[in-house]
Amino acid sequence: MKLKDVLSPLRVWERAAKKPMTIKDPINDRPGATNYRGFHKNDFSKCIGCGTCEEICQNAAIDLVPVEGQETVEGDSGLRPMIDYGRCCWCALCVDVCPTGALTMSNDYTWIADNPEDYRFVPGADKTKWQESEKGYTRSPDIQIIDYDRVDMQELEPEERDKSFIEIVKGYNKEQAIKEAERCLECGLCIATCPAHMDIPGYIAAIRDDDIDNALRILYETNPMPEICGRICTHKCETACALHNNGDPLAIRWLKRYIVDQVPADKYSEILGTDHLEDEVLNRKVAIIGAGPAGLSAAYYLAIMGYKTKVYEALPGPGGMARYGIPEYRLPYDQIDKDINYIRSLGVEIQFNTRVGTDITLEELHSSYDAVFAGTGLHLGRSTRVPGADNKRVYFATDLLREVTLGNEIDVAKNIVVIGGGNVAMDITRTLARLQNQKYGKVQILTTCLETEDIMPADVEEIVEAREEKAVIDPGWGPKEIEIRDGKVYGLHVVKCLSVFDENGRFSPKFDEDQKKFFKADMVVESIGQGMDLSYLSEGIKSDLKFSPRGRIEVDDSFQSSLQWLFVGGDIIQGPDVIHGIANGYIAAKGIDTYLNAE
Amino acid sequence: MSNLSKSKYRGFEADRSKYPVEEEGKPVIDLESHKFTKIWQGPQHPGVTGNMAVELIINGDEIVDAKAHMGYLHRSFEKLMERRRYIQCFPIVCRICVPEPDTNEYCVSAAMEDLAGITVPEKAMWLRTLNLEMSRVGSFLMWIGGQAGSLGMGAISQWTVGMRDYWLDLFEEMTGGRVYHMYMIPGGVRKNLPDGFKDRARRLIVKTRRLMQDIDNTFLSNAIIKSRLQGLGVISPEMVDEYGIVGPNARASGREYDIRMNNPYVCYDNLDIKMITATEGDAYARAQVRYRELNQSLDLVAQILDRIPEEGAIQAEMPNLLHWKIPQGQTYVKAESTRGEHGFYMVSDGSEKPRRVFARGASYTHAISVLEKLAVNVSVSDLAGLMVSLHTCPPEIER
Amino acid sequence: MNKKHIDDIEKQMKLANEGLPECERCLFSDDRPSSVEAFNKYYEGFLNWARSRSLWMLAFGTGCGATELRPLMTSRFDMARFGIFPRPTPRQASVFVVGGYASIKTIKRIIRSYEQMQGPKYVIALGSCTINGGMYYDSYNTINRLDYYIPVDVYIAGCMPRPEALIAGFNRLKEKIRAGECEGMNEYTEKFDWYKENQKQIIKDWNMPDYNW
Amino acid sequence: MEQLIRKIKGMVHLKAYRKQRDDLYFITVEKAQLEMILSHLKKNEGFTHLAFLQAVDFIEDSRFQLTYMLYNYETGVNLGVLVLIDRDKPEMNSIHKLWAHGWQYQRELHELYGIDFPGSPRVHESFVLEGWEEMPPMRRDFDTLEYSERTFFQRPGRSTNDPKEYMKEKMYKNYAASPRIRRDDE
Repeated sequence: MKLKDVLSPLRVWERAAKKPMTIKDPINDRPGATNYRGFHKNDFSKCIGCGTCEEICQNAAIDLVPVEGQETVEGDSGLRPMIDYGRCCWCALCVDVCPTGALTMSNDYTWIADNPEDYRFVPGADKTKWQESEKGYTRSPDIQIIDYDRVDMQELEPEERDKSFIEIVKGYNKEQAIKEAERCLECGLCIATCPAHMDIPGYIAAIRDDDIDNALRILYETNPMPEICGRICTHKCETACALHNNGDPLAIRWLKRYIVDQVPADKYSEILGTDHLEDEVLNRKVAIIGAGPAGLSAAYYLAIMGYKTKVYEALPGPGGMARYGIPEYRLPYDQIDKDINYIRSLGVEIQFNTRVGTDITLEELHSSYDAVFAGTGLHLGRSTRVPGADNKRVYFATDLLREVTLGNEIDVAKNIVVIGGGNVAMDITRTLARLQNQKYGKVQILTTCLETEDIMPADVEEIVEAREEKAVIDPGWGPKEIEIRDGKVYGLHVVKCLSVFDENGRFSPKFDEDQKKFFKADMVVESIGQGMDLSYLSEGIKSDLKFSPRGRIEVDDSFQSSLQWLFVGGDIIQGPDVIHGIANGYIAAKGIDTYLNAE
Repeated sequence: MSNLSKSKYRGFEADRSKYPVEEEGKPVIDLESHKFTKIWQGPQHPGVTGNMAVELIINGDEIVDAKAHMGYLHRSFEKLMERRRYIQCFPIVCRICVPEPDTNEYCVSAAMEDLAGITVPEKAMWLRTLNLEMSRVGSFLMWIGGQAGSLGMGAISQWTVGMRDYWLDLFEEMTGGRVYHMYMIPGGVRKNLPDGFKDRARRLIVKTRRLMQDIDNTFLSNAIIKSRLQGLGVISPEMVDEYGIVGPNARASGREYDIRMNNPYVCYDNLDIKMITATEGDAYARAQVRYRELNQSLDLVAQILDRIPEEGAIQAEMPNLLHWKIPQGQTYVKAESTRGEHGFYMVSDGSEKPRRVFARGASYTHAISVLEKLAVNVSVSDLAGLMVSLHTCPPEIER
Repeated sequence: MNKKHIDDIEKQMKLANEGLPECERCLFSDDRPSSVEAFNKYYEGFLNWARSRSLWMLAFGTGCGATELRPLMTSRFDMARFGIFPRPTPRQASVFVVGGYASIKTIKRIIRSYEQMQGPKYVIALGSCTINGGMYYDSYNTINRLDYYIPVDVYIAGCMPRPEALIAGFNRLKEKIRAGECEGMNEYTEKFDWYKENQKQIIKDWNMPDYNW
Repeated sequence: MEQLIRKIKGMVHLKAYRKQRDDLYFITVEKAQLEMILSHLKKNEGFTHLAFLQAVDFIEDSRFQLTYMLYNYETGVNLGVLVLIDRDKPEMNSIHKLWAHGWQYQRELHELYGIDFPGSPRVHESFVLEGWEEMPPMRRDFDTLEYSERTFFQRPGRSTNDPKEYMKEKMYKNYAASPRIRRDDE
């Protein structure tokens, strides 16, 4: 033992004179750090009740509960997370995973209670002293727990596609599809938004597990036209996608397309278990007017329920608007045929070139069939009714698109103006651009519409692609007059459109007459909406049917009209889009089944 | 070298005639003879490290047989992880070792990354290194307090645990958590450094160095401490392999094994770091090794602070971690905690959940096999000091 | 002492120390616990005030929560100035801080330590694990609700609660003691059979006496 | 390392070999040859450190995989020696004579997996559990959540809603699934 060792501890006596480390009032002097993972906060204006927090919580601490004042609407389940502080471990994975950024944490950390039942609360709904706290943990923008970036879809380059009608979108391959499917949070918010209420998380999970057969089965539960939907569906589901709040929504449409593209047509009946359907045919017959999505959807479900169905179609091909209203580069005809041939293989008979009302009357159908479903669609164009709109070089988009599909020659002008801002307007713009390219080798087409670009109803990608194909899009103008010189179209006068809708959301455009513009053109195409053609209804039937004030046929929940044997669905009731048509057909088929069995 | 040869037990020879020796060197103890007393040290006892127990058979003051009892903290993390998704595993593993949770986080994240073939961005690597090294500082500080406290020197734990609290403040700023940081998410880390963090950390290093001087004066150079620790619990170099001893315990016996140098992980190969060893192998040598390592850790933290890149990603490109599937395979990832080799063995069967995760706690053998061997012939009053000097951590043993 | 009385005692003894070897029976009490009534309202009020001022805590680190007790004990938070002081043995302690999760092996020791503490005694439960199982809710070796095994006076939320939250918890305990609401010990004696039943349901090898005092 | 693997191949029947990283290799050997190869690796090849011995339950194949993780201080290489044993009657030779802490792992494995190591000291003593009456808990077929719910009291009063079902109930209650087509799992 050295003396030094005995003395050296004495050297720290100087510490006695130092300021102690002790904190005087720890509870109040030490708030949690700015970044501290304290108690939870929830911003109800952002929360959509998707339940991803519940899904990731490894302690099963989170329940989703209904909260007063939170309505269930499309894209918001109305449920809110309730957190059990008898489970929570403050790992903040729920905060990091929250796709909307609603769930955060405060820097508060003291909660004392005598009763253990108290430790359960709904952040945001229950009054807590930390709900308004500004500090606390939030998700760092530099990290991702869920994948906000969509797998890019391969498309043809503008140079490759602007002359031909080859399909633009190439579709996912297996690797890409699985990667995209893995992004799904499985919250299921999209199901309520989809008009057909398809089990979207179900088939996406099947893709993830690489079980295409099961995925196809899930698709056909409510949608017999997945090839069509997988290409041209308006994909409202993607706007409801939880990922949409902070990044790219899941490519639900492309994934659906991936499923059906994987299955060869001859495997369908085996996978779906419809190869022995003929044995069970009932002795009841249903007539369907119109081989469009609504009619064929009804026909499909009636057929698998065992009814004999026959479809009457005025045009020479099946598909309705899907074939005659949508250009081939978006929806190739062989894909339409793939869906429809499968439906026909179930015993659905389609009689083409037969217009009900002229070739056969509705009364005749009524007398020879037990029920009739009419899905006749919107095939008439609507006019702007501006001066000069009655010129023969002013066309309706629907007519032109039909002519293109029928293979008829169109007299494409060198300089064209399209009026309209919806997807149909983009379709006709891009179709005519291709025809111009084929005929003249250059594109000179301009599209204008009332809406400014941010509220244009067309899909953003459609607008972008149209521009890539060298079409000019100049939105925000109201058509004033089509100038006619010597009986020929000379151009379109437009004025600035200030607003399209009034305060109540009704269509009532306001113009600034001083801001004018003139688009020179020798051909004008109007694409501002479509009208229905109800000429097949005879006067007797019309007088028996009930119509809504806006001229639509009134139907009940199962699309049964006031004439019990007549069911009506599709674009003439809801929409217009393909998925509403399919959903209507499906519900109507079940309605017909109920109606016929109730007799 | 026998336990007794060099120790303060000089002059004291156990009377072996009282208990005939069996062939394997273990005494035959007949409790009925009333020559021996059986006592329990723990689990409710101030002289055990954490929640564990040692069943002692003593003759007078001398321990003649010891049996360690574990399982008071068994929560079965491994079973729980088998029913959790990969991403859900990372928040629970830090609970495996309370004073130094980050090593667990690092190992489990790194094991997943190794199996899934993910490369972590450089900045995230540096932040992980910083986090790991800071947690070593915290754990060492707590250990010094424990070692001094176990010898009845309460003042030092007042200083070091208080100092550790300042380090926890830094953790709180950096990660959002005080004790459990849950910082190293698979693929990277969760947060960037807050503003002004580096300056505060540098100031704290200076402050800690000053404290280290005091600790040297009062603890390592203290005649009482020296006389109590020297010769206590001697681990011979042969024992190191035999008993799988790792970390400072092995290094104090001359074994040059420090994973930061032998198998460099994160950014340790870019740092100026030296192997610290001693030869005596007793509790005092272990204390010295730990003291020097703590100094070196402070030095490393300073180095890391200088070298963290300002810019860069903190997380690799990751898939949706909710449905993260890791390809089939198995791996073993290890890191140097303050107690030695801390490793995770992970087996994946290609599904969303791990097939098997095993956490090799660094003190797995220290607290049982080694303690049971070293405790024999030690005085009861020194057992607490011996246990702390092995730096055992029960929760990482039984998990 | 009449015969009936002796019979009663024998009956109770059997219940109490069933399973113990004969030589160890004498080491344990054979009396059922009984409730303690307040002697006088004002005197009890004074006692409660005094009790709240000196809380001696049992230094039994049962789980993670014990880690935050160390900063609390040492200079930075210095709980001694609030009248709280760690004691190494249950006989001297009045507050039991259950630090989070309790495994089966530990809950057995918690029960024994709790029963050995002198009354009046109080229990503070830390963290999620004692409330509803916490992150080990699905573990086969940890209990989910502490209040089924011993009476708990104050719960502190957190995983684990910080030292400041612990101080706030102790403050709440003091308030409760002063208000005379901390009757955990009497509750335990009144519902003794219910507690024992719960305890024996999870502790499969009940090789300890029923009465641990 | 390649050289060592070739050497081992010459000595024993090597069922599988895998390189995970530059410093981590796995070899699978026959059960009967395990002790021999371990003692060779320890005595002659410098793999003196046994990092751990653990088991993996491959219930589908009715096998336990035992992993002996060795480490060589000189080369800095971890070598995992794997051996598959029968799950129904699991038994393995003890290695406590090679490494003095081997018994500790073997005792743990006996408790948590029910693998017997005849001759290993204190192997039948309980390690972390006390009074355990069920099957060894780390086996895959032991359901820990079910056991916890059965044994420990859960705090009642919790209920949750699936957003999918809840929205259906609120928004399109009558929209039933297709009548004829059924999914696999139904």
